[in-house]
Amino acid sequence: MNHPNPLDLEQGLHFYEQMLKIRLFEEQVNQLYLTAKMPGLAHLYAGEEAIAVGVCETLRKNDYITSTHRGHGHCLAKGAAVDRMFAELLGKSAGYCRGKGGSMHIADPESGNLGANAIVGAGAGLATGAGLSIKLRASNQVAVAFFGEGAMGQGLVYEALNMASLWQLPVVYVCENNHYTEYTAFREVLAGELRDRPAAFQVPSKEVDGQDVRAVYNAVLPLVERARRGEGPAFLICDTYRYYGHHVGDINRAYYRPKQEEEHWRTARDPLQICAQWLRGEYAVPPALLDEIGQRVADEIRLGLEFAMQAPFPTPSELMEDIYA
Amino acid sequence: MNHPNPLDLEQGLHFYEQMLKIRLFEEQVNQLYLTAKMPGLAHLYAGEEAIAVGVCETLRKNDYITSTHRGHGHCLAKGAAVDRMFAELLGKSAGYCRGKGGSMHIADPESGNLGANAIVGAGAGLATGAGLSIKLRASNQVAVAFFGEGAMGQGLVYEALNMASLWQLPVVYVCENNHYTEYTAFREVLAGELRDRPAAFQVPSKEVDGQDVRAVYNAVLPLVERARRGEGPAFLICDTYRYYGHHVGDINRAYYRPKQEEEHWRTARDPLQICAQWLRGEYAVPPALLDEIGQRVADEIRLGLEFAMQAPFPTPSELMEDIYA
Amino acid sequence: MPETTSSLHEITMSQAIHDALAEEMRRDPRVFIIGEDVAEAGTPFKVLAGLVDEFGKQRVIDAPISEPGFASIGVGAAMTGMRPVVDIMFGDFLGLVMDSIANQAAKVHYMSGGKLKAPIVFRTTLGATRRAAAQHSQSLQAWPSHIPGLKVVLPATPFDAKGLLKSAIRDDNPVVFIEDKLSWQIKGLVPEEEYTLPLGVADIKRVGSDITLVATSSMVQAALGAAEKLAVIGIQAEVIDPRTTVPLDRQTLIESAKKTSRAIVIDEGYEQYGVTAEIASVIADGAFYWLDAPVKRMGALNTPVPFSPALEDLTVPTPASIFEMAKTLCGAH
Amino acid sequence: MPETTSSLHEITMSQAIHDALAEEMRRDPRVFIIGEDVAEAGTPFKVLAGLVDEFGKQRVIDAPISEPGFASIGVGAAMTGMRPVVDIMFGDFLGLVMDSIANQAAKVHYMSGGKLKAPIVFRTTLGATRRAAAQHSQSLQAWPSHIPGLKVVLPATPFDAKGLLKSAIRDDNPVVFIEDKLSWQIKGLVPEEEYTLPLGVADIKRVGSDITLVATSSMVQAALGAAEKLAVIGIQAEVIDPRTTVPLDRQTLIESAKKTSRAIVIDEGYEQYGVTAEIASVIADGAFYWLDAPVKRMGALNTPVPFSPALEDLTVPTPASIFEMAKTLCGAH
Ligand SMILES: Cc1ncc(C[n+]2csc(CCOP(=O)(O)OP(=O)(O)O)c2C)c(N)n1
Ligand SMILES: Cc1ncc(C[n+]2csc(CCOP(=O)(O)OP(=O)(O)O)c2C)c(N)n1
Ligand SMILES: [Mg+2]
Ligand SMILES: [Mg+2]
Repeated sequence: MNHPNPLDLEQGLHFYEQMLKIRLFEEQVNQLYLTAKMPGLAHLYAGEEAIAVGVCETLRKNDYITSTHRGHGHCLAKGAAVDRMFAELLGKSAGYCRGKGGSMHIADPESGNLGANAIVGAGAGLATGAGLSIKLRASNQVAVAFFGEGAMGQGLVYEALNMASLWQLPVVYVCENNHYTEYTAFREVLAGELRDRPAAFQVPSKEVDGQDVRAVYNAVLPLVERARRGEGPAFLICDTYRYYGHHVGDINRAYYRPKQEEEHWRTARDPLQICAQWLRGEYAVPPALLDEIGQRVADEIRLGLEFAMQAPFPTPSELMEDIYA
Repeated sequence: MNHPNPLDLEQGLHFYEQMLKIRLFEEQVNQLYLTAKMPGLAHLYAGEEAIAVGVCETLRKNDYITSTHRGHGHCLAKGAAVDRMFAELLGKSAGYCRGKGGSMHIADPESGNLGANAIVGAGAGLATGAGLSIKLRASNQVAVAFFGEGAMGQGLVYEALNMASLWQLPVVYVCENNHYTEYTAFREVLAGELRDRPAAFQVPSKEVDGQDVRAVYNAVLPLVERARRGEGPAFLICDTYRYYGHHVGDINRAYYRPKQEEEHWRTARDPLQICAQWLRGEYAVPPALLDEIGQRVADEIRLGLEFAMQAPFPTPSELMEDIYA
Repeated sequence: MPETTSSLHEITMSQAIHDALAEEMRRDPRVFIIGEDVAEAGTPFKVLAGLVDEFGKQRVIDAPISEPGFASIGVGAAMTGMRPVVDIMFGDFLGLVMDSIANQAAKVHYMSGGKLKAPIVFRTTLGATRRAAAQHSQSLQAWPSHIPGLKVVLPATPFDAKGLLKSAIRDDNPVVFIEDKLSWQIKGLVPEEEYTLPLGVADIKRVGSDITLVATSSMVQAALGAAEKLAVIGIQAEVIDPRTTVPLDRQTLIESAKKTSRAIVIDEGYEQYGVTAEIASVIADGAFYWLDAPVKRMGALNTPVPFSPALEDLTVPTPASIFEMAKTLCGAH
Repeated sequence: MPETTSSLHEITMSQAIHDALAEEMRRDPRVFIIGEDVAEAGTPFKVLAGLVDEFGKQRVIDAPISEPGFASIGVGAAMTGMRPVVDIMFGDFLGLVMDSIANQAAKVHYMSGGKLKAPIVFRTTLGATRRAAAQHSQSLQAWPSHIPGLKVVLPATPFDAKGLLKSAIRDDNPVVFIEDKLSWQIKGLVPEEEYTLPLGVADIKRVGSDITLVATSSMVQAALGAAEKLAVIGIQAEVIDPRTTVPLDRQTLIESAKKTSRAIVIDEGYEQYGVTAEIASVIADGAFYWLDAPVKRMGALNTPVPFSPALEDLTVPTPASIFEMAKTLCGAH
């Protein structure tokens, strides 16, 4: 399961580029916070990029995802553009949600993104509903729910798993186990093993190294295709880590998470480095090519941010729009 | 597990009497409904008596139970008196809840009964809270949650199982699988197997023939004692059947439940007959002794009902009492 | 009330709900029903009986006892092209599903800057005096009515129920549609031909000049009963049913109060922080300079609903208690 | 406000909450705290920081992200001899726990005919303008305020917060205690010695004769700010904080309105079917014959809370908007 199949080079480079885009985006978001240019907070996805990219690369544009408070990576991986993402984070009209949603609510139906969600676990229910919708419409889409291991505390998730299993809905549940739910180690709040949970509802599950984008891609692909064929839901558990705090303001975190542990994941388990390594090693990609990608992505981020910084705020007349359809 | 240990005769006769009391009580309730003497509806426990009795006989008076909409059996088995039960069902002041609770809310803290509940699944959470309370108070009580298999649809139950397991709370979850949730066969709404659910939360579980009071008693006793010793929660799945409709008004039920099935459970799987059989066979109890019990219980029911019928209704001045403590 | 009597037939409110659902399901393949025991059983109240025969178990879906789960599934389905009708058996269970209703369905259109929408109907119930006790007797319309992004419908007649439910299903917004359990057996005239009623338009159930009785759902019949008694003593009550608490037809209510200069607002929810508070304060503000007496409120008594019939019947406004209040307010003796 | 200045010290509202909990936990071994990240983290807002050091992880319990579950566990523990304080991080999550609060805790005393009780505090939060968007910014006090059997506390100063929280913990009933997230940094004087404040007694935060401003929680500061501006133009506003929406100190509110003959009710919850509706209609009724103008309401605008600062700040009443409303109501120009 953790034994990646070969990908073609182009695909590998694309994975890398997508992950890098998320990484640089998140680092930029952190800067915006630290320089007091962004309203509110944000939960950074840095460190977990291989999951969003590995999963979304198996999906079609009209496949659905639901996302979480830590959602920027999912949005970008599913096809959102950097400039409108930044615009949303800055509360500008040009943002994906006209500035009304902000970091925790970015939605983009164009790319199949049904929205980030600030209620832990809620997206799992919504994605299950999307799955039911797909089945009733006899479409061949798939719905993917991303959520953290903390969401496994929510009973809603089990209710959803039960119904997805009963009705064989085309839903893939992707649990991003980054080992912490806010400021608490997940083992302190989760009895037993994650993997036993979906099994109890007869939802097949897999575990994968969430830092290796190839492994994620190869693990989830058969689950997605299975769902697409109408063979029912599946569950993917990804082992991963967030590089920053729970949110951008969570800076002194040694009291709940050892510095060495952070260091280990950043150096030995970095999804970008792991990907770069096999691109260089197995595909003989020259460093210059990766640099070129790096430059391209950096430009995209810079331009996107410029766009967003210059974009206008919504006018008061927009306030009472969009309450009712 | 389904291999009953011998009990002493006195205990066996007591089990029989307790079960018979519930049976006759419920048959009387049905009559009250059919003769329009009882306000509202009631969910009869007839057919499931061996569970309430088998479980409650392992409990001490100050152990807690939480019950359900189908709660009369639990209340009686835990020690409630017939007369005040009837009074409650008739909405009289002398009832356990001064007539304010009715069939779905009978509570009797004197006998450790924290109340029936009209919200499916709610009692599992409350019992878990009682378990936490026991642990924090360093008491040696045990809390038992009774609920139907339908409650396994409620996410709350999984949240409770997770916490009970994490904190090793003295809670025994007793799932009464009577095969139907209202008018729907449980397999239509439950994916996979009941037994896999508690296991996913590392709560040990057992399955037992819920029609054999000895089997229930012997299955639950070690679970209760384990909990009492502070060794954590457990889950008991009882296979059972309700003899009447979902509630007293559910009379034409052939559309969801075959008559032959009802017949089979009533004749071949009746907890009273099964108990009487081994009392006669293994303990050589003479029929006259069982008749004597029957007479005593019938008298108790008759007197209890008389008491309740004659008891006064609450006065309007009682209406706004008990809202705040 | 229907404008014409040319093609009316008399049906129960239960039938009206049933027919509205059947017609909309026929018209629009995106409409489906999900809830507990909705299929063969047609709900415990039998309101949906027969729908599964016509539309099959794919569109009349028996769900596990998982209100939070299937409410959320409904919202997800609504966001992706379907038009679910989610059946929440007892209004008391709103406490289990308010996240899906208030945080998800109500907000997704706004939060997405207008890109997503959730055209979903949550059908549920209200009403006491059925001897069902505290957890099965509440009238919790105040909760969803508080949340922007939702519409809330409280039909009181078969005609209204059918026309409003069809509109609710066609509406692009989440609608909480609350039926009085005791009203299902009320009969009324309904056109044979198809019709819908707009959400947000109050209906004057009885014209009067001396006092305005604003009543919702179960309380409309009670108010009409009171109005008849009042007529006997020479007081002409105007009975207005807002029909939807959101949107609220403020103008019709205020105009009536200006005309009569007295008003009572009657709703079966708890009085404290209930629907009567909003409507009363809208009238007290809007008709301030026309009012001859304070706007009075009659909600359910502020107590959990007791089981005993001896107590339960005292908790809800009745024609008699409304009559008394109106008489006092009009200064009659 | 404290009667004596002999032994006052200045602390933040956050500290006041913390101290109330610490004192009650010291006093009564039955008191414990359960919620997400309450122990070492002391909640994301750090209000509980340090409590775990004194009381240990047995009494300051980190729960999974299972609001329905641990709310229910809290109720069960309360029914069996403990006095839990259940921490619900954001008031928006009330949608997940209303069954435990409204159907279980609020009703168990009544349903059991007075035999069981649930002495439990649900601590949660309210308040927008923190750029936290629609699902983390609501002020949902109207929901629990609607349910008989609950008490609902909305403290606005450190002094009130400490005294009321201690009373809430000692109360034998379920209490929903809602803190404004932006008020935690407000400083105020608090006695060194122990004190409690009764639930159900309004506090006159400023005496005035021309108009009554009834304000709750976050809006108390806004009303006081408006009152200062009004004083400059010669209007003396009386600012009253009910402190608890249930029980509601109707008499103090009505008396003030009778005295000033004008009133505005201000609360950060959505205006529609919100707390302002109840209070305004209580005043409009009780002071009817004394009022020179309609009672006005200022709640949050009836929209999901937008993220953008350019929009969010427009949704909530401010000293300036209250000033304008009061000025208009007093007929000043
Ligand atoms: C229902 C609910 N409860 C609590 C919170 C507060 N909260 C936000 S993120 C979070 C932790 C989530 O942990 P996890 O699911 O593991 O995701 P991660 O942050 O690790 O990506 C919590 C408790 C919330 N947003 N929603
Ligand atoms: C939360 C909730 N949802 C729905 C109901 C309506 N209801 C009452 S009993 C019941 C079926 C319960 O089935 P099960 O748990 O198997 O218990 P049984 O009736 O078979 O004993 C339902 C759906 C309820 N009371 N509470
Ligand atoms: Mg996590
Ligand atoms: Mg059952």
